[in-house]
Amino acid sequence: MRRIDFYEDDLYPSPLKHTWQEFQKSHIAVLGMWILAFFIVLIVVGPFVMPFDPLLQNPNAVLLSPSWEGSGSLQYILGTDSLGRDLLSRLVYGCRMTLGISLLLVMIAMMLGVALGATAGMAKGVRSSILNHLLDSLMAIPTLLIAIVIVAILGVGLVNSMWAIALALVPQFVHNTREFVRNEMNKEYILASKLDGARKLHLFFYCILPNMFELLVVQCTMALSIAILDISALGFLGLGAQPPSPELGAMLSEALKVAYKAPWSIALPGLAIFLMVLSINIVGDGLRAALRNRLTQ
Amino acid sequence: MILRTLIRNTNLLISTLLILSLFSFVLAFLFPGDPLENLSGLTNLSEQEYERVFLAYGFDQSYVTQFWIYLNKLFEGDWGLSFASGIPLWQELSLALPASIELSIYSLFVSLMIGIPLGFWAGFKYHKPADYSLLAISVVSYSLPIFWLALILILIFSLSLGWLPLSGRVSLLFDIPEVSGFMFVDIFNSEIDNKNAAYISALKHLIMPTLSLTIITAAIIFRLTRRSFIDVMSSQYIKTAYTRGLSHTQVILRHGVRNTLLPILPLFAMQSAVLLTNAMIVEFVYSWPGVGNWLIQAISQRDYPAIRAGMLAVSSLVIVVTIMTDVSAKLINPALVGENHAEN
Amino acid sequence: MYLNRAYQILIMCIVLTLSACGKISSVNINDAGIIYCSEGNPTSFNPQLDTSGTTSDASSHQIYDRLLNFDPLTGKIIPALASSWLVSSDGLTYTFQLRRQVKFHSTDYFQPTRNFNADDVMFSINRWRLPNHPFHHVSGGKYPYFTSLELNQKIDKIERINGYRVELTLKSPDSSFLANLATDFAVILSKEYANQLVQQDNLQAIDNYPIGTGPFKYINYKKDRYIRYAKHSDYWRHDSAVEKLIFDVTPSSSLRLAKLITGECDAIAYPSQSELNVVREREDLTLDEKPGLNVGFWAFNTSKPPFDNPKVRRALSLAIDKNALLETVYFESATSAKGLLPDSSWAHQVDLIDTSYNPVMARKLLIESGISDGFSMDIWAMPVERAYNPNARKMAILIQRYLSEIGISANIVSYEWSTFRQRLTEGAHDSVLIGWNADNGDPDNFYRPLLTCAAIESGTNRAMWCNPEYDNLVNQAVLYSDTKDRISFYHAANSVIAEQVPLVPIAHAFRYRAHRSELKGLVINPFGAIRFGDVTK
Amino acid sequence: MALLDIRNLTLEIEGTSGWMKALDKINLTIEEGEIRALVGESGSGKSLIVQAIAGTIPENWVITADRLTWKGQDLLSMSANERRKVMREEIAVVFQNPVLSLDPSATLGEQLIESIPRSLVDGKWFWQRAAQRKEIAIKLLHKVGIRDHDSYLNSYPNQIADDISQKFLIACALVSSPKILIADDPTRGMEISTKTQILKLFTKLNQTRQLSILFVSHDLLAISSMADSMTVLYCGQTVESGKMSQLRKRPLHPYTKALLDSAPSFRKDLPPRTPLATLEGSMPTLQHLPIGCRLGPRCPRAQKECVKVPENRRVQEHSYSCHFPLHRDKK
Amino acid sequence: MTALLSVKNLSFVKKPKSRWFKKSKGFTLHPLDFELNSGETLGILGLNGSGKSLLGKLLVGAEKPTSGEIYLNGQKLLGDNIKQRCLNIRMIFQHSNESLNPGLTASAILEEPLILNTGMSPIERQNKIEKTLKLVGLLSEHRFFYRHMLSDGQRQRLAIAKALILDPQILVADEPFAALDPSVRSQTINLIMKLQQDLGLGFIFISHNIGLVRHISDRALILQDGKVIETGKAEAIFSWPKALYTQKLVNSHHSLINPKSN
Repeated sequence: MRRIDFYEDDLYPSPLKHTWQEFQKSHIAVLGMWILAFFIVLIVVGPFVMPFDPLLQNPNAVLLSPSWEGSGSLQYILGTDSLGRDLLSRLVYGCRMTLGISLLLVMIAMMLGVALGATAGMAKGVRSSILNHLLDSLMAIPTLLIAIVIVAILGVGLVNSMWAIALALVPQFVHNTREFVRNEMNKEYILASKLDGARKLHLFFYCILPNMFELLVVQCTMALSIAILDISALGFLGLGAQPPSPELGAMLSEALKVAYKAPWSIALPGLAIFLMVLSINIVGDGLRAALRNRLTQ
Repeated sequence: MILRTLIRNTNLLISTLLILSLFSFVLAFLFPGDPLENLSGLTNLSEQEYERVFLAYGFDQSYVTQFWIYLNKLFEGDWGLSFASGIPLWQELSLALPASIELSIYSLFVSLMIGIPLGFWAGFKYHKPADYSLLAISVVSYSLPIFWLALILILIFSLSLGWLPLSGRVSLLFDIPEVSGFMFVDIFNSEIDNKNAAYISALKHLIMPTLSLTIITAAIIFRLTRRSFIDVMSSQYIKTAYTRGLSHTQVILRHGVRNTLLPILPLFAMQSAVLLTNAMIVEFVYSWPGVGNWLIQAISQRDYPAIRAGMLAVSSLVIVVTIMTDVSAKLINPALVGENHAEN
Repeated sequence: MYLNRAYQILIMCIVLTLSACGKISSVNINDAGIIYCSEGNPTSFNPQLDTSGTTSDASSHQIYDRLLNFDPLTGKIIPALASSWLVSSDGLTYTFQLRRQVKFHSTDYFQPTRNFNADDVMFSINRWRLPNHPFHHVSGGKYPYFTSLELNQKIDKIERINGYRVELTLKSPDSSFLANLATDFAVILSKEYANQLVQQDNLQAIDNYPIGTGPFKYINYKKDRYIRYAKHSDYWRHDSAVEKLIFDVTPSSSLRLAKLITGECDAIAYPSQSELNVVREREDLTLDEKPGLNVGFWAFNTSKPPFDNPKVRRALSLAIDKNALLETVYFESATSAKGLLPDSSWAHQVDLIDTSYNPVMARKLLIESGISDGFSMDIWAMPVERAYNPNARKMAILIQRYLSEIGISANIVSYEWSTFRQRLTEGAHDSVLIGWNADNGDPDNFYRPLLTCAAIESGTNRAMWCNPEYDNLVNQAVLYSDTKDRISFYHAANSVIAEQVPLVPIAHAFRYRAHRSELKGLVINPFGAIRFGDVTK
Repeated sequence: MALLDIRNLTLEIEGTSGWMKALDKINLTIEEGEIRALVGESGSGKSLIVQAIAGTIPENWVITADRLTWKGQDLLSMSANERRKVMREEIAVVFQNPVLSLDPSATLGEQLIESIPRSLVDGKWFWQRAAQRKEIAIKLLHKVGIRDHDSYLNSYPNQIADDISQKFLIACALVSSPKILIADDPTRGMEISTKTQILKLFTKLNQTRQLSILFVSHDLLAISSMADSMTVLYCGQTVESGKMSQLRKRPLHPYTKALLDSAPSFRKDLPPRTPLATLEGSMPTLQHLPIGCRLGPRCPRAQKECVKVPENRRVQEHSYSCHFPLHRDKK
Repeated sequence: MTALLSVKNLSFVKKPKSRWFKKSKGFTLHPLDFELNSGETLGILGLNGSGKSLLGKLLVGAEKPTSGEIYLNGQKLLGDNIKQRCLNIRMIFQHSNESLNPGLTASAILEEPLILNTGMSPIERQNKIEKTLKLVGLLSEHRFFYRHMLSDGQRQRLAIAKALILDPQILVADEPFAALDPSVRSQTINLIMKLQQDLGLGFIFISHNIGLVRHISDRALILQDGKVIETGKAEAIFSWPKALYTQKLVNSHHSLINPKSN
């Protein structure tokens, strides 16, 4: 719906609060946020409430089906895998691992990317264009390829795949920050601050960063969903986390061996990844819409 | 102006390719093992042979010379040999890459056919139930982990229903010589008796991998199109067009469609990297003999020359596609051609 | 011509447009050939060079024939390329009468001008027997099966009596000699082809572009993808083989089963033990099962410390619970192994005592041998499934768990199959989960290749274990032809193994093969590789 | 008879705190051949009136009027098709910010030519029609004062200057020889020489083609030279309306006076560097509309009665809505 | 007596560049001189592309002149000493909307120059902010407001407050009223004139609006294509323009004011 600029809302919230109000208008987005919050709570308190160690093998309870199916037992609510490990505990630890690592990676990538992007956005001339070219070429290399190269150099493993993904996430942040900063740098309020004698560091942290906050949050949600998908994909391909670690993608590829006997062991980890990514995407979409609404008002 | 765009982008292309080939050259030194072996792919050489290769690759000279020799070899098509198979990498790539390209192109095509019309439709029904449901479907489908999606498709269409085969590009019973790497072309040029059956077999093999890629790519394209269309339709010139007395159809066809598609064309190019990544994963699940599958095999076999060459080939491909799309988008977009104040 | 092309394009377009319309009735071309989903790449197409089942499967019975064969049902030795044979009374001289009118494959790289004769037999045996043979060093020059059995040492001479008669003389009597000639490895190559290759200076091709007398000839091979064979239309034995045979290389067992279900494969190797019930339950699939002549074991690299210490090895053997492994890895389709020999062997020792699960004892032994605070070790796990170990990785994970309980941290290492074997032969491992499939029913086929000193060189002794006492016992055993005499030697060898623990025997697995029910004539050969010569559809 | 006659036009918008009257009893008439200026500051509802006339008010807003007629026909009761026909043939609209009003991806020629309705070309074949269309387009360009038609017809909007774009839009608007041209702040942000050119064009069109013009702006400087009559808006209400000359000489409404006073150019008597007369405060937002006369809180002459909505009073052609008009107290 | 500000021989040359097949237009601001006394207003008038905005930027230090000097109270201003300059010469921008940071509250916006240029303690800063807000006719509550909560007029006042907070001697305003509605514009003009009187500010007013320039300037400077066409007392210039260009400008202005019938 069109809004007209002079009919302002009665309340005068700060930009952040305003975005938040807009965000809350979408029920789906709020629902997505609750699901995401659930996952985050799960990864924080999960280890304390889970009945089993994710690596604990019980040879007497191999490939139990979920409790609602024929051979399931209530002890293992979601059943067990081919080594008799509790699937529920593994899933919770898996979410913890996948989501936790993704969050970490996104944080690292964000800080790196914003720093680089801000430098690139504020730099002029040859330096900036060289940086831009390098970034463009880096962005063109598919994540998986970067991961393959890094894994080839350092060997298979979760930490190495994390490097790969962090590296692959950075360009997005750099790109967006660069665009944003470059845009802002042409605005008059930056010129005004410059005339106040502001140095670049001050300009960025005091003037540009407050305006960039929401953009960064949106960008983070996008990066987060990419990171989750990439980590689990690498785990699935056997390039990332290695069994027996309860990483969701690695669990999925392990489960392939018993696909017929235990289809739930394929369905559940996939579902967990899907739900996490879905909730993040919904929140991201909601934020983006809220931001757009706020800016067009 | 056009010339300028072309030259600028050719420069960009060449310098980026140069960076990539430098990167692949450096990789040979970063990978475990002997850089010379990683570059040439020759292993277990006798001392004399090693000496010969050592000189051929200029390893007695400076790194710059080595890189220069390496570049020359790249141009000549001598990309080294694969550790695993001993076959020239260029030859292996020229079969694996088309397989991936084929898969990507088909799914991109189908995605465009689905995503763009639906995007327009949803944009047209902005804030109506049709729009909301399409949007919801798109969020769901681009949140799907592609490997899981591919597995689920296999479970449904292959194992439960038995409709579609789950691996490869064509039934192995057809002995189709791989010449171009594009299956339909190869079938067309082959000498087998039962070509029509082969076409059908190839098609059936194509459906599921394409579908898994399409579900995700189409969702992305749908969202881009929808957003762009909504933005265009709320713009001043569309309102003006209405007050100029143009009919609804005229406004949408003449002004809506073109302006919707022009800005998102370069974004499609950005998607090519994502598409290729997804294609590589899909290849793995469906045992599609493409470059993704090939690279993942190379990892497990420690086939460093293959990883080096695959990295170079795939990223060069993406760069070329990205820049080409970018250039063509610029050339057909008058708003960009006419710009006098292009940045940097 | 042009019309035809236009028509094809038309069909192509129609097919493309119809793509969304669901199931398209396909023209049935399935009868033309058999697709077998194999589990890995052969290292070459010459089983002389390699003991792996994958190589034998891909070549032994498809491309080649041997002088003798085992009857797959009874295990008796039956004539093949040798129509009859004579053993001298001292057991040293063997005379083979060769079959006439046997034709070699005619392919685009070789057209034979003569039939099979004694020259080919001489060439094939001399290649692995004589180090100065021009082909001996081609493709690595290692003939693991023959060297591990020391057959090359045992043969005194081999003589061409006439074109169709060959005489072989041994240095000492060997009761298992004929059986060895019937194994998958004793294939007959073409001398004429070898001559052609010498002229072309392309000796290597003999193992990669094979020529044999078997029911199928080689067409092409794409690593990691497929091997194509075509019917050998002049096959000497019969004319019942299908037109095409294709090996679809599919390392993942679940994928193989999936392909079997969708009909993309007609038969598959090593159906995963965990999913046998799926095959049993479906009517369109058939599961063949037979007790296998195999043993799966965990071998320690005794050339590396601390595994050179028998106490450490014993500790490790006590740390694992075999029964749990059997249950989770084999899904109870195997019997626990106490020694090397399976129950069905005539030399099986019933009263052999199994090691039991005893982590307390294990820890104690470790402390006794001076390792109180544990150490870290590698467990190499095969990347492929074998009958004797359907999921080495999973077993490795379980063992990793057991070892952590006695303070040992274990890394699981795995490479692509051919690399894996190559590096094993180099002795790069700490310990490895692997096993042995018997090539014939003779106990010697277990004892000799697995643990004798000679087998270190030939690369089948994964424990890198060399014990003169053991070697002596094994060598003595084959000098006698009476089974009772031989049994006593083998029992003595068993106690050496039990004392030294170079390896921990884990299981004797059943052999399984699954195929689509319309496939007829596929039988499990307990002594070796798969054969498609008699299979029809 | 008036071309366009608006009587008591009210527009209600649903906001977070209930329905709000964005336009409150607006009166506006335009005679044939007249140039009427519609003046108001931003937020006064000028653009809403234009939208109401053009029929582009969103469906969920409520629009009511005693009269909203075009040549006697009621626009509100028309079907969408009839309305579009009227819009196409008789009413033309030009917006502010010409560059945004043009499709950036089409040449000016394309956009001008597609505006030419089928009824104006009678060629049998499409190439004949195309030639005719081009001819018409060139003529139109000459009319709006663009001579170098060839280069401009093939240019894209981003390649040309503001005033040329605006002239193009005017040319587009003139294609169907409309009776009235509604110009929604067409000179906003232009500098003086450009502005003069556009205004001259309007004047010329008005004189040569008897084109009525509704000129919507807040810029008195732009309006006063060309308009015959003026209607002043404040906050969604019409405050005063009448002949330009009369209004300039003797504004009756305090707001009109303040508006005129704010431009020092109109006050030759004002010594340099003296404070300008202003109204205190600023225009209220839609949520905070005062009751009655909406100028009330800012009006220097406000009294108790101002909480009632002032009636629209007329003195000859001059109408105003004020309880305590200027110059009238004495009577 | 030295003038508050005196500009000598100030010029600026931007050469046309041709790099990578891309041409950028050059621009030349021919050398000019003028002086400004405290409490005085100088109007700079010109059309787009006349260089008037550039002149403003040169004065506040946003661009570096090619040659010439600027003296403040007889003291030479150095090009790279932003601090010295911004304590004395402050700029008011055309679009108050864009010159205020949307992500900061009014008090943060006002605090920024204080943090950067003074050693005040946080409490002193808050006092100063409150004082300045009152000076421009805003309430101290306004300091918690974000840009989008303020009306046009309030924004313009905030922009002026930001300019005044460092107690400058000279204000440079580039088209400060062009985007404002008439009544708000009048208010702002009155405010600036009042502040000028109260604080004795020198005011440089860049505009293309002849009426305004004429009303508030003491002296005027007419620019065309980087050249000074005419300069002198505002009243005199607009009543009896000498240069042809000035005459044209004045005439077109008159034609707008006077009804067409005249």
